[in-house]
Amino acid sequence: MSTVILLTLTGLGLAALYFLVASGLSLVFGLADVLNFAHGLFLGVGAYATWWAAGNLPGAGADGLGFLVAVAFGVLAGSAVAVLVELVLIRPLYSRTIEQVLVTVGLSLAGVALLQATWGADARPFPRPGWTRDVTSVLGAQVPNAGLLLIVAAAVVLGALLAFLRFTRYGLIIRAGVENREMVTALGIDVRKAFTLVFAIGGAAAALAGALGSVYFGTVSPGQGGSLLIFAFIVVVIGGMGSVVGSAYAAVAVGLLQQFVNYYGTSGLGDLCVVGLLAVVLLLRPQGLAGKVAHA
Amino acid sequence: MTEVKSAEVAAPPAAVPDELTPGHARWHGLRPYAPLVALVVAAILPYSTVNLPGIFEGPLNSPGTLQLLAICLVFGGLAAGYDLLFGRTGMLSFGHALYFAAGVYGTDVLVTRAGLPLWQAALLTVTGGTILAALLGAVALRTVGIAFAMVTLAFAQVGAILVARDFGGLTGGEEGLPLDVSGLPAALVGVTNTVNLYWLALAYLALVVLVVHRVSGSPTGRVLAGLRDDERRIGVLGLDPYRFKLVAFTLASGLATAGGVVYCLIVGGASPHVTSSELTLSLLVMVVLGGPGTRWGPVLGGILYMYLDHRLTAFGTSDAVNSLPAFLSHPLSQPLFVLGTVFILAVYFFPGGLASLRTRLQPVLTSLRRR
Amino acid sequence: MTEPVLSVENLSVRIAGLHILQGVSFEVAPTGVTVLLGRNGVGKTTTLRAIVGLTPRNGEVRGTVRMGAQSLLARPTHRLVRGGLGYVPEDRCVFAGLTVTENLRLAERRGTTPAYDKVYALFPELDRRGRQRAGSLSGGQQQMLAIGRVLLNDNRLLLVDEPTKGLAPKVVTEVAEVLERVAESVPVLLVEQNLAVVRRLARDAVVLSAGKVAWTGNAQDLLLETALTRSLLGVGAEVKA
Amino acid sequence: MLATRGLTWRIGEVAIVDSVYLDLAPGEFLGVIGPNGAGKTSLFNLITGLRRPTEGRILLDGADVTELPPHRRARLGLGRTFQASSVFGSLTVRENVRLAVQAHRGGSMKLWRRAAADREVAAAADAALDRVGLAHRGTALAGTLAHGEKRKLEIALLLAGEPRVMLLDEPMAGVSAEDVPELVRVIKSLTGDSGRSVLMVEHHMDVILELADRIAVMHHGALLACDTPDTVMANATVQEAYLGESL
Amino acid sequence: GSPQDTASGGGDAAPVKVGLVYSQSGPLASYGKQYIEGFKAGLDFATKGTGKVGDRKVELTEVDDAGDPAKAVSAAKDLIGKGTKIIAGSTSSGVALQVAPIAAQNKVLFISGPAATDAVTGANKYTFRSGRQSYQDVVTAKSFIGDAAGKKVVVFAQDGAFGDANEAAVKAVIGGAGATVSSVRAPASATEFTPFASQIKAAKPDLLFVAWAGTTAPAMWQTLDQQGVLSSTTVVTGLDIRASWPTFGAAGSKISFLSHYFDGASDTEAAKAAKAKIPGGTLDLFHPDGFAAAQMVVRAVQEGGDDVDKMVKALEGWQFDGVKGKMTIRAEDHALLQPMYQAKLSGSGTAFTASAQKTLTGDESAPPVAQMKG
Ligand SMILES: Nc1ncnc2c1ncn2[C@@H]1O[C@H](COP(=O)(O)OP(=O)(O)OP(=O)(O)O)[C@@H](O)[C@H]1O
Ligand SMILES: Nc1ncnc2c1ncn2[C@@H]1O[C@H](COP(=O)(O)OP(=O)(O)OP(=O)(O)O)[C@@H](O)[C@H]1O
Ligand SMILES: [Mg+2]
Ligand SMILES: [Mg+2]
Repeated sequence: MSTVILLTLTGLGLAALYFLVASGLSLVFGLADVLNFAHGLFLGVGAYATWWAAGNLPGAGADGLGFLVAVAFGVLAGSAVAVLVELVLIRPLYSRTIEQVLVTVGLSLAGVALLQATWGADARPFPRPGWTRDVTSVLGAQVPNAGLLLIVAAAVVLGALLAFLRFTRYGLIIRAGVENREMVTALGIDVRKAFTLVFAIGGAAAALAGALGSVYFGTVSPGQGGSLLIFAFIVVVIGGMGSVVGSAYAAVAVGLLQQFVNYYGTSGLGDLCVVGLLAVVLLLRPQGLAGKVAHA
Repeated sequence: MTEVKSAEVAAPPAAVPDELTPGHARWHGLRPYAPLVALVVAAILPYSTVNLPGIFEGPLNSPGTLQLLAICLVFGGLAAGYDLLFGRTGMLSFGHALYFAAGVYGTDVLVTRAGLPLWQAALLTVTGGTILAALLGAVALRTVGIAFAMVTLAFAQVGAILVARDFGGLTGGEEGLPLDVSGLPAALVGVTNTVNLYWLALAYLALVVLVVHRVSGSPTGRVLAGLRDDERRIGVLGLDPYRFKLVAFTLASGLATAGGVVYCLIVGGASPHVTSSELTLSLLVMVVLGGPGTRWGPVLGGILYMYLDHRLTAFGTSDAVNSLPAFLSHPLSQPLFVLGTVFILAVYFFPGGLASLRTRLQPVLTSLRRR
Repeated sequence: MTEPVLSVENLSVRIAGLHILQGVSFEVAPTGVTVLLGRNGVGKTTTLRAIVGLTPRNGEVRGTVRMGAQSLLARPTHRLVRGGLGYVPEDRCVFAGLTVTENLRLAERRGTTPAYDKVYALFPELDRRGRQRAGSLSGGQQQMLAIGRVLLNDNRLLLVDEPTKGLAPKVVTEVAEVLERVAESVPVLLVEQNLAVVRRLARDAVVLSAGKVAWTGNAQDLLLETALTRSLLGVGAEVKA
Repeated sequence: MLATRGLTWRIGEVAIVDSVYLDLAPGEFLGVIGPNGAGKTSLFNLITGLRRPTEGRILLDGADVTELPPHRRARLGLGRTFQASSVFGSLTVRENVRLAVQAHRGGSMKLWRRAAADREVAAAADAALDRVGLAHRGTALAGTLAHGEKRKLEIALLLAGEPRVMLLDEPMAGVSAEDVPELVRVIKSLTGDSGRSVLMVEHHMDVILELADRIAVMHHGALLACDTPDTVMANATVQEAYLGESL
Repeated sequence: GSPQDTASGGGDAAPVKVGLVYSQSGPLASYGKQYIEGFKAGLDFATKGTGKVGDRKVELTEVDDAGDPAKAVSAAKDLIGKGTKIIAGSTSSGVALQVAPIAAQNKVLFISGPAATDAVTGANKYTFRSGRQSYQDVVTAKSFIGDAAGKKVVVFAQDGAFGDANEAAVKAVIGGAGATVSSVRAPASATEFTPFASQIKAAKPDLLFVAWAGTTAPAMWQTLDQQGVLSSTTVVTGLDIRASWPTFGAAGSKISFLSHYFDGASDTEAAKAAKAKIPGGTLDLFHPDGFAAAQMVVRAVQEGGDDVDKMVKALEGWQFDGVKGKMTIRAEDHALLQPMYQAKLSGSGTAFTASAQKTLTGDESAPPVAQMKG
């Protein structure tokens, strides 16, 4: 019994991590129609910026309030880089979808290499509050606190994104802009601002995922984002491109599936099952679980 | 506005296929023979001892240079084959690496583990790879757009996992599998015979270019070009889009498998690098770098990309880079950084790829001439 | 004559090396409908798009376009539209993935109260189909939505590109009525192929031919002179119908 | 020739096309009119197989084609144009038509032949272009055509397929007044010979009246009337629901 | 000239060309860095600071393979084509395995570097190794449980060849000594280790042998610690490079390490020389490999000149004093017998130190003799 609880809760922790990565990806893809391969870079920036802040930024540190400051700095940095990328690289290429994807591919190559050039290829210990290393006993299962932290963060992010889409006009503008930017401008709306905003939010979500993911792993390394990204892609697609809620469902499905199959089946089967799930979902419902575009 | 816009991939920034563009006027004089001339020049290149310092480590006929060129040529062919899907039919596959890897590992395993003679292994591999592509394509093509891209990615990922798992010690897992050369024709073994591998690669490239060219200019190619623009329309004209896409997919994948066979011989083994989705991404990069939907663009893109990929490691450790201040020399010593940056710049400043260089330079050239 | 609301001077547009407009000049009167006529492909749509600043990126625009004292060409489209330049595009361009209501909500401009009553009174269908995705609307319904979107706000000038294309005769009449009423308060620059509609609405006419202005003057005069319409538009007899 | 039997297409509760019985005789020209949103385009989509009906059958020459995919129906001689022009934008005008000719004549699955070498295809394509008056635009990219030209190209694509049953969805929409008579002539010439049947949606009443043998009126998905032009025009409901007071 | 023409090696006074193909970039760049530092120190040591063997200068050509066998093969062919008779390097096992056959086909000497795969041993007549192999790790691990008979041993390893080799070695070495060996395997890409930790815990082993490489290792250790695996049994694993020590965190002091090398593990002449020569003055895991490679190169040239077969003869059975102590190149399969260490980590934060508990001699940690393949 306690094994099942343990697997469920850690599986949810994994799901939360996937969701954090996928949410930004999904938002940017669903709203701005950019399949963002550079998302891993934003993730890395968030993680390294947090790591750097904890050691160097006055007021920031590895514990308590200082940690919050460090994470906030990381999130800001990720967001800033995302905005910069949007302004400089993506914006001039709007309506040229494929080229946008390609630029993000180039960026993911160059960006990760840059992180590696600056901080080396090896993993570095990540500053984190002591309690995140401990476990909480839930009905006999020793659940890592870092996993619980991820779950809470994912829930907050989900709520915030939904509120953004539902209660602001931006959701509408961006969805329309994806279809036909020109026409949105012709309605008197500065669509560029809205797109920059989406990137800022996507970057922030990615950076948060990077920072909290590093808390979970205990280390930060340049390639971290890339390996998470594949699963995040799978989550986004299973969930239905651009649906934030869909991504949440899909993340839970993928996280739990992986965890349970890895325990009860043989090694590596978990990954195969996830890929299989993707194929099956797409063949039965090519639009993904949640179907429609960003119907929050 | 179409109804299902959301899940569509925009067609690539396509060029009109050369083969279908009108204008006999363009085909005057020696132009038709240009590819042949290029082929002959490429074929006799190994007889040259010219030294191109900075571009190659040694003279043109040195094994190192020929080896590098051979790899570049294979990837030129691979990119041209991928373009049949991407540039000419508008299908975005993220799983092309799978069929290339099938070629590499198929040959290697059949030769090294099963001890088959090379020609049998090659034949079996290409047949097998093509059948695999037909089967997986038949399933994947039930989806379109990004969904198709993701299903192909998923299949390729399964391939990568299987190779990494190293079932029965067949693939060597992450360490890869060196090719057992004892049963290979002597002409393909040893550094002194690198030139034969070069010619093999050249032959492969020529084959792919010929096939892609012929197919694009054929009635089928016309349909593929139509599919890129409007699939529904093709159906209403009385043609089954699914069949044509499957043919293009299978053909391109078969060519990739053949490329894998050649690559396996050139490199003398298999390593899991070839199964990664990054390989497909770099194919995409090559095609776009060169110019999708054009005859020579993808070939040039593939060659250039691989050249940079190999040579940048030398560039990164060169004195010129090391003498720079740290904030420059560190990133520059990362080949991927340079490659990524070059690529971004290329997307920016050469939207039509290398192939568009000529038309973009035309105004400049004519104005120069006028002076 | 009073000051024109819009004056176009020597407008030239090149797209991808093609000289599509070659020095077009005309004025739009401050009241009523000015109609832009011409055969397929002469550059009517290109003219309207150049005015609102939507020429494609590989295009190049020369000349001057003024609304009052203000020069339009250098300003971004969304500013122009916020400044009261309404545009109904040729191919409707409703947002297929959005519902009808969402399409309308999007068109609301900050600072003004959207006139939903007016729009729903004109097109009750839009009210009824509020939750339907615009992409699944019929052609005519989409056209209504496209016009409705612009009428939500107050405008100083409306540019309308072939609004009756593909509409049922009854709706054509309705749209014509709507435009007629709209034109009482806002000047309209209209591109239209349906000469019956032109006859009913237009005060002034500008005829384009191969990227140049071939004729300007009173629209009714134009339609009365069969010889003129025949030479400019290639039609004569049918107009009488 | 073409018949529908109780053809129905529902989305949720709403019947977009509601139990339509249509019979199209060989050589007959049937005009379809009806208010915007009546379901005319949807009916075409059902007949050509782009959508699956929820109920009812579609018969072509007496054979049931309800379950066939679009391309199989096209092979049986069913051709159509689209309300929103859908041509192959990155191909030249001429290649567009050649593709259609080739699709019709078979031999599209030839990977090793030179397409350009097929003189018959080229000749047939040029003939079709000539017929709609687009011959001079042959080398232009279809995507850059002005709206009216695209409509003509649509018809050329249809012509190239030599269909026995043609479905025209508002071919005149957006065509400049000058070209309307010309296009009417083209369409008329299509039907004059060879017992070809036509189903045409059009809002230009004068065009319909000139061409159609019978007129079907659709309203809220259902067939309101299907009769000779005179009878239909005299029908009070049609007047009220569709024509309104004429301009 | 004909395409088969290649430049051939020069006369006696000509410099000795040595090609070093290793990772300067890519994921294993820091291993590569240690290797090359070690090599240069070793060359200095073996040539007594002259950089010359006899009157011939040793000319190094360094090529980056970025961890990609294809690039390494290209580089090797290029070097061979230019007359290089000695190639050393190979940071990763994949590279070593694919370069080895090239060496044999072209009859040049290949001295593999940090690559730990057992398959390099006995790969062919021309292939040697300057580092340790997985089997030696496992033998060292075995020394932690004393008498293996009746003990229960679990191997926790990642999927793939590295994991396979370790599992096989444990089965042979410890299982062969009478222990029952079972294994828990996980994908190398795994990010969440709770299921595996649970499986291990459920198995209640007397000894847990962990073979894990890569950036996910810290997360893996943390999970094993959190789930109480580390405190419930003896856990043995290989000690990685110094930079990774802090990532063990609190888990570090609960693990028994087998070690190939760490600073302070030995106090030989060579170690002192190496320490004095390398930047920073702190030795690390792969410095000895580079150092030994240089010693072997010098020996080969001294005895063999330009004749590769003579080089091979000169190396086979050669004993020398390396950084780690007495090293022996076993003639039958070219395994490099060398001392191995048991170690403990202590400290906290970023300051950790390793201390040697026990040293196994080269004979004690010798792998079984492999069949020479070619
Ligand atoms: N993006 C473009 N690239 C190349 N040519 C273009 C482009 N847009 C328009 N053209 C060309 O410019 C000319 C004028 O087009 P425009 O759409 O303005 O005509 P129009 O008068 O509105 O015709 P219609 O009555 O058919 O709508 C046409 O010949 C068209 O082919
Ligand atoms: N996928 C869909 N989902 C919901 N409603 C739809 C869908 N497709 C069509 N409709 C509705 O069905 C009705 C019929 O549409 P259709 O396009 O067939 O009309 P039409 O008769 O061709 O009109 P028009 O003359 O304006 O082109 C419309 O009310 C339309 O909104
Ligand atoms: Mg127009
Ligand atoms: Mg319709």
